[in-house]
Amino acid sequence: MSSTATAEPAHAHGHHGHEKNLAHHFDTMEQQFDAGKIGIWLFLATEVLFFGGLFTVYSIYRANHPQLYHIGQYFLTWEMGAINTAVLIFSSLTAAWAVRAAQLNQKKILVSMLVITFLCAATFMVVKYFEYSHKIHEGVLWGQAFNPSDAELNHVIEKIEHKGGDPKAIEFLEAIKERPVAEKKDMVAPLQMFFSIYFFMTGLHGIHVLVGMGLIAWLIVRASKGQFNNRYFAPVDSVALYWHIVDLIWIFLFPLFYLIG
Amino acid sequence: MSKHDEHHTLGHVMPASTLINVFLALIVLTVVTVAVAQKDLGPLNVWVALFIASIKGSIVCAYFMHLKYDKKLNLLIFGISVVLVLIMITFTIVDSHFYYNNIDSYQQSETFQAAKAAAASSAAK
Amino acid sequence: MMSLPATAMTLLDKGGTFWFPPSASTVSSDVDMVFELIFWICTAFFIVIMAMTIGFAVKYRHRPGHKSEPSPGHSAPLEITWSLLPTTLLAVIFIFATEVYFKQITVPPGKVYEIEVTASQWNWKFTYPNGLSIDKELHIPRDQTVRLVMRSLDTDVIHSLFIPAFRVKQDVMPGRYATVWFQATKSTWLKVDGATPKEQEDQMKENLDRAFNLYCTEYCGTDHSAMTAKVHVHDSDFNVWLDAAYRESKGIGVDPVELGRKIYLSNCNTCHSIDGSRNKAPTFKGLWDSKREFTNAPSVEHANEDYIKESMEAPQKRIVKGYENENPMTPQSYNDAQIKGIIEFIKSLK
Amino acid sequence: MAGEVSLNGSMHGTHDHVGGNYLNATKGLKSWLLTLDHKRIGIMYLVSVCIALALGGTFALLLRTKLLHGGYTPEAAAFIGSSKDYNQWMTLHGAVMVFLFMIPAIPAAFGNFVLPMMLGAKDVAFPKLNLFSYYLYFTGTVMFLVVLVMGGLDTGWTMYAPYSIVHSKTAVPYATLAVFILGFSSILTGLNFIATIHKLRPKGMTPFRMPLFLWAIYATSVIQVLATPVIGILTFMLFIEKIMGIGFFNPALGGDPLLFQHLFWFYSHPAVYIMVLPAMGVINEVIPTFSRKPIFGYKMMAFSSLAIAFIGFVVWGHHLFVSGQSPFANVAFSAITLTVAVPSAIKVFNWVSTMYKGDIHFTTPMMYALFFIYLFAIGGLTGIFLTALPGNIHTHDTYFVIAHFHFVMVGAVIFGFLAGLNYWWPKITGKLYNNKAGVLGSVLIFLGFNLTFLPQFVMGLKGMPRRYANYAQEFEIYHQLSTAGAYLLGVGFLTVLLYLLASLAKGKKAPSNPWGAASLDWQSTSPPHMHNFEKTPLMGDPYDYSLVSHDEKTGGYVRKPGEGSSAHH
Repeated sequence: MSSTATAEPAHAHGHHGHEKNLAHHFDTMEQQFDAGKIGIWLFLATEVLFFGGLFTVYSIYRANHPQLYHIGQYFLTWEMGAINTAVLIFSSLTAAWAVRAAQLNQKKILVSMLVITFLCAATFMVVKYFEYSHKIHEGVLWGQAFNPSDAELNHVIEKIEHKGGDPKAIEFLEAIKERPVAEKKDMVAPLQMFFSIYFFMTGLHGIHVLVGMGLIAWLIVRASKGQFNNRYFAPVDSVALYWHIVDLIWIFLFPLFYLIG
Repeated sequence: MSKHDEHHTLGHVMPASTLINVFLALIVLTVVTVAVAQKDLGPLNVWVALFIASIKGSIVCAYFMHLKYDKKLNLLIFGISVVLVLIMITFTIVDSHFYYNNIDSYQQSETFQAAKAAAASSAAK
Repeated sequence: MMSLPATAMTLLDKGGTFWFPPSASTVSSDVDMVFELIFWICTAFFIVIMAMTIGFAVKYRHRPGHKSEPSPGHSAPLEITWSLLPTTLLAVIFIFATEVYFKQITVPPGKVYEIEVTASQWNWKFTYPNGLSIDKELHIPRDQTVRLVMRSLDTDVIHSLFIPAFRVKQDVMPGRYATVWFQATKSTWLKVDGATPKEQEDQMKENLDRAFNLYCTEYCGTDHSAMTAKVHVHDSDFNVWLDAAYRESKGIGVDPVELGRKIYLSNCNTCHSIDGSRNKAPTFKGLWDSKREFTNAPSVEHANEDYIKESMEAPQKRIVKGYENENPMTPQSYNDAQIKGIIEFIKSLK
Repeated sequence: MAGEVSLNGSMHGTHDHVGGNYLNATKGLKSWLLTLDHKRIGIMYLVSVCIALALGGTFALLLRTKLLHGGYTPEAAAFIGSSKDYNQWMTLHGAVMVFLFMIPAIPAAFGNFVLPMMLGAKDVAFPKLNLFSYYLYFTGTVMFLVVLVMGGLDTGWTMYAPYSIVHSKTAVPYATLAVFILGFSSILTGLNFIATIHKLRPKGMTPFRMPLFLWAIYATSVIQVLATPVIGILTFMLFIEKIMGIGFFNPALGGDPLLFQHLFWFYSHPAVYIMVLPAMGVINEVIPTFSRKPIFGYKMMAFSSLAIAFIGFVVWGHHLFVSGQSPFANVAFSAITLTVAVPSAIKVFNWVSTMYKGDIHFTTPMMYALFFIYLFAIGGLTGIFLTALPGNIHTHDTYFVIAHFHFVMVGAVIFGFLAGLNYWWPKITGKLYNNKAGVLGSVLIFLGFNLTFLPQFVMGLKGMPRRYANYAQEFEIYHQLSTAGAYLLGVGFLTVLLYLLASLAKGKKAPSNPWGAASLDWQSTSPPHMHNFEKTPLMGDPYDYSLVSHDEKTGGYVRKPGEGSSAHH
């Protein structure tokens, strides 16, 4: 009859007492680890579709108003975006390294990798803060709030001229500069849309970075207490995967907003 | 039941050299994408940028996210999600190309301009 | 509004069947044929499925001594059959239906009569090439291609134009044009040339009963269900009517009281009475020069031209005491001649 | 044979120290509110969705009462409530039914309760996440109650822009937030089930030994995980739009309302299958059990569930045929949509064939299953009218559509839900109910349902638009029939409530396996042990009814040990 007993008896969870991180409804650590992996990958798939909705919005307006993305891009500082890209890629490296350290039972390296990742995330947010605060100050905002100051418009025009000139863009910016506020708003409607999308997408990405920082901080506390080892590091692995997807989305956001006109 | 080795590590351990190489490749590709963007390629701009970004994304998935060594199911899950996003974008873009003509002609029409002016004047009142 | 016997009569007149509304355009019979095709295929399938379900349920019902008998757990030929058979039939339906669809979206060659349509919360405004605008009433010539160029202001919402008798429907998205075409095959309009006002009133009622319905089918807010209109199809007299309607709207050669009565009959009589009885809104009888008391404004001693004009253009501004809870009147756009007509009509109802 | 007794029903196993069944193992409110047991979480969902059903049903009765009189007469307008009230009722009826009842009803309530037991697992993969997603659902529900207090909702459950973002003066931001939260609850449930089915299957439980209910739940979960994020981001955009005016969908700011519809239906069409597939799953269990025959064409059934789920992702455009979508997209979506009919037809034929040469017991769940075939046939076949473009143009946004989706979707969920409720009731509560009362309830609901929705097909075809607070005189007779049906439906639901409450109070004690089903869930005691199985369940073909035999002692059925339970490892 024992050959028919295929599932493990329900009451026997004490059997694995030595694997203290094994939940009662799993048979082995491998099973638990794989289940967790499927779980986190399914979550990442939802993240892809979550941002996918926004990428659709971006694509529709870009496909139908290419000229305004062209002008909108001049309002952004690509150097800032590039710095942030490098910072995020580096943090991805350290996050991946943290997983490796956990797998190899290297507690010190694990903690320091997590701390570096956290610092990178913080750097990213500081750069973001400078970008956002400048735009808010100059009235480069979303939707109806979009009302750029003349100083900002002059600055952008200068930038275009410095780059070799783009007569159409300059003409457009000069035109909205000279108009009274009420009329300016009407003219720049599609530019408003560019910044609505910009703020929405980078803002939502920023929220993901903040959430990631919270999760990494939690990992640092647990790691320094020595709670992870080569048999149990699923939280490190999951947070690292989450962090990579945050990086991955930025890899697409950076050229789509800052680089291509 | 527990036939496994007590000290056996779960999952695939990524060699340090691979991690560093991947990082360097990503940085190089970032430089390339910035450099290419300085040149105006017209409508190709978007596609080149997306192409490079996709390569970078694939590298991150394959190595940093261990997908290359992981259970194929996880790759399938992630792949389906990406395909669905592409379907969503393609269908809506193709469709919008047809109906955007109506919007443009509407916005250039006299009735629209007149209505706009009327709305503005009534708002002013 | 319509008495029951009259409804039954007009339904027969207009050729509605148990399933379908009247069929009155060049494509409506094609659409009905698509329906018939799908209907009979579906009925056949439905009968087979139900006969098997009921048959098996009765034949193999549990009773003392009855036991289930073994039968194959699956059968490839059977399963292939009931995959391929529906697939084939669906392909036939698709080809047939899509062909009709292309007919529906292709404007036939030849002269096209264009009417501009403005949809707004909660009104349909139809503007003819000669500049005539009429609310909630669409007049079209028979046997001629009519193309509606429709729009809704970008500060408004989505509406949808639906004329069941023509089997057409098209959403009107704010901020863009939408078009729809049809060619009516049945006329509904009888000439209004009665000698007495009573006869004329009866003829107008008759016309209203015979007219086709036009609905808004995209939910657009509080009075969505009141955003309806009537479609009048004219015989050869369309241009005569159009000319007369234009002159009338400008007040050329018409008695203002008569004009007012006509407007009253087509637009106001659902809510306002003229015999002093209480309806959804205050009666017109004795309104002129009377004292009006409001819930949201100081009262007016003598109702005059200005008051009536304002009530027509901004009905919510001053609400008469006792009518607070009724449905608000939909503001409509009237021209000066029409407003004068209503004023004179109300004056005449002392 | 002595072993059989401890295997089936009696409580004197060797492990009494672990506690009794899941209902009385621990006591107190806290033991329920903080439980990680999938069965208790399932019960919490069950109670919640029943309350949601009652709430949604109340709105339905209100709006049907309002529609008793028409004809644009003052009496009709003032009969009960104004147009404003009507718009609120129809919106709240739709929103409550869709988001609070139909989407979680079967997967979250029965899926949670029976999924691990059918697998032979001890719990779902992530029990804490499971409790968390219940509380997300609970929060979403509370948010909807807040919506009721904060001025209701009058946008239609679809919340189309620009009406919802610019014109509606009701509690749209709260509603969008509620949908956002409910969406996450749905995602996490689906995620949990997929991981459970992949990783917690014991060795003997191969994919093709899973009961088809699990295949249906699996397909549903795939949709929940992959489609729901899109409505999540959409409601989030709507929320931000409302408070910050970003203008994505506002034409006055250069936005595109049609884009809203694309994104909305990218989720909401697959959502239809989130509702229908689990209901089909329940029918997959009920029909074979009460026909005493293995399900016909098991593999076709399993794959057709997955096929429906995946085709469901690429058909959303058929909701936009008259919206101004391009003719190119219209024809493409029409063609793809027609293909959904094929796996659906396969399912119907397989259910009917399962009954062939069977031994059919007219129990309450079986009555619902038989009615389900009828409803699904009508609902599915009328769908073909809507997929054909000329048919859609004429019937779009009329009562024909209302009748169609009430048959195919609402009918499926309600009849599937009631079939499941009556089927698993003895397992969940340990009590038997009165079968005669059960059959009476099912007949009343069936008659009420038909009387409500059949007239709507006719008036829809004649041109009666949906969401109308008032209507032309010619439609009055159909509306009156429909309203009468709605009240009959209400009486049917009350009957069900009464006999189930009666069974709780003084129903006979249920044996482990009162129906003679062969899936693993029936090898546990009724109600189940807190760890699901006292003794390792015996794997086997879930539809092999020769594995169970009637047991005079308990009045139920017992599993024959050994037979057919070959475990390959």
